[in-house]
Amino acid sequence: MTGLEPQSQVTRARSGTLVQMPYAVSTPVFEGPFDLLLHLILQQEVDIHEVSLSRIVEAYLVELDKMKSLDLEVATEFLLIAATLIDLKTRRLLPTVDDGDLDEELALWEERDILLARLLDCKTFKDVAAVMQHLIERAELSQPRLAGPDERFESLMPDMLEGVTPLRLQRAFLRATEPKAPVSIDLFHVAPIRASVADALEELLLSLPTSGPTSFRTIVQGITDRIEVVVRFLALLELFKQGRVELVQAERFGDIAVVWNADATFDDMGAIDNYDG
Amino acid sequence: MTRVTQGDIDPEIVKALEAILLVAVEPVTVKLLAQVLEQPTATVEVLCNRLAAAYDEAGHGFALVSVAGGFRLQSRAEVSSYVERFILDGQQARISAAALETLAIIAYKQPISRTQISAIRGVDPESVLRTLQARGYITELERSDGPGLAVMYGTTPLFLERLGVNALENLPPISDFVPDANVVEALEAGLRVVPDTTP
Amino acid sequence: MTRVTQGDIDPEIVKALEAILLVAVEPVTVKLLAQVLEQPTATVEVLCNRLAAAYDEAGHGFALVSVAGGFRLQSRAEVSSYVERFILDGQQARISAAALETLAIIAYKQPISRTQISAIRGVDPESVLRTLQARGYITELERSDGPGLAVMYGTTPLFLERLGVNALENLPPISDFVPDANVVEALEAGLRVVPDTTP
Repeated sequence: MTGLEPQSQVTRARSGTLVQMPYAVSTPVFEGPFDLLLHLILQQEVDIHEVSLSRIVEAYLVELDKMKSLDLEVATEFLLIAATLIDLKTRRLLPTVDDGDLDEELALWEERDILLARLLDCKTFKDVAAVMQHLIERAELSQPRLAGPDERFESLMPDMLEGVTPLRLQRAFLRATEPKAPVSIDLFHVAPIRASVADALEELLLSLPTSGPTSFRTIVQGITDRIEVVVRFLALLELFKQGRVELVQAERFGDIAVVWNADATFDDMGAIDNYDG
Repeated sequence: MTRVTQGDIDPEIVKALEAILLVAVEPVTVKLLAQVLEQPTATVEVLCNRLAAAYDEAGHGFALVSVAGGFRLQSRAEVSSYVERFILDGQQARISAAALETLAIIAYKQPISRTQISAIRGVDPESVLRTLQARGYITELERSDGPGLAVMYGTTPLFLERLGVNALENLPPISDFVPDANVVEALEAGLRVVPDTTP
Repeated sequence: MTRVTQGDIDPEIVKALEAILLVAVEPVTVKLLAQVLEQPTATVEVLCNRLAAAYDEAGHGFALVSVAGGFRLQSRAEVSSYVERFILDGQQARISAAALETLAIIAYKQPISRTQISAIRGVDPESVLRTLQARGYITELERSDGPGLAVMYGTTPLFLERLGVNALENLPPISDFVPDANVVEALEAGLRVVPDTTP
């Protein structure tokens, strides 16, 4: 890539949305995973008893799509929260299972408490922000006196331009008008993302029964969109929960072995078909 | 102005105070006023408050208010429709919800690092921080001592000015905003591990 | 304010007038005031003169004067020594990088509005404009007819004088600009398809 090509692209980008909305960097309805989860719970659109995880996922994907950019941080946070939710959900749906592993149980409780604390934090600052907005609106009704001293006092003004040469002024202008390299520039070539857990489930249900033992990395090989990876992970968790696959992760951050459970009955397949992604 | 200068204060001082406030382009601290007027700060503080009250009482179209740690003259809110018509160009670009929430976190938790903000919001605040810094609402404070020397952020006097608040202490206490019991309960119920067995 | 509003004039109009005069940075013509206040120019003229007399009589530190074809509030001459001291005590000697950039934009692109400057710099220039105007380096050019139209800024003869330049045409040209290496590099990095985070 030569030095000039990117510049022309940036210029085009600058003449578009970036310059017109310098402050509207990101104004989605939901600003991040906590925000969305908070909304879903408080609106009571989701009863955790029959939590439609896909609904949370799809809602989030829609927001991501609106943002027209995909933030690694956002996706990671989302994944962590989704995993915790699934864990909680599994635990709730299977109340009679003997909780053999106390450590695991405590870890889950801890996860859940952290999530709860973060949701409370999120709610607190959302409310503070609303009050601040109100304060700003009220303050804007009054305009300050900005005229400064009149020309009688001009001679008292120190010369701020001492040492400023015409060349320095020119450089300052060039600095001010040079195309800035926006952080999100690397996303302009990304096509709108279409990804759903339901599609991923369908794909896995077609491939896994015949593929033999495989691994998560193999499944997502060649996939570059992070969200495509996320939905496959969530689909695998769903299959795991339904007993369709065995998942084994030998170490933290290690690959996850995926083994199709051929013993599952056809009734379960029906349930998966109805998965309302 | 006699009502303002009751007692032993030279009317000339009140005149000078009014003249200074008129030429100032940002809130003037009582300390600077005291220095220029060669009066004790306590006296100046009293004078400013009396002057503000006198303007209110006389029904002037301007007011003297204490904001961002100083005193400034500003137009009165009740005639804002006329002032707005006069200075349409002065409209502030609206601040986004994301920026406002980040600003709230910084206001109450300063000094705070980008990572700490990110932990609270679940979103990397980088672009929002840049916007807030560009608008002069936040500033980089000294770097923390720890490893990595994280940049710490805090709010500026301009932030207080925009909010019409005199000092950070005058912001409503954060305890007022802790979600009340039924919200906590709703969240807790949503995340309950053990199935709800109560009827 | 009752003395000013004798007759059939709404006291609200006097309040609005005072508010507008307070926020105005340049002398305001009676014509513009009349338009904003939706009053006959003759009425506004009378009001301004009455207001000026009332300020004189009350012994305020500010005065309403007719200057350069308009009315403006200014500090009263008899307390000038205090105003001078205030200006000298509050001065800041060196120009900031942000102020210099804004000044450069105005110098090369004048007449230019605040919104246009903001679009170029990505930053609201309000406080910088305050400073530059207070120092006499920039000025509001004549507003086009009617209220609510954008104020356009331009540089002053003082600016040219301080820069040691005869005329704006003698500023170094900016047409043959080629971005320097680090800019190109930053842009190129931003457009790289594979992010640097890959191991």
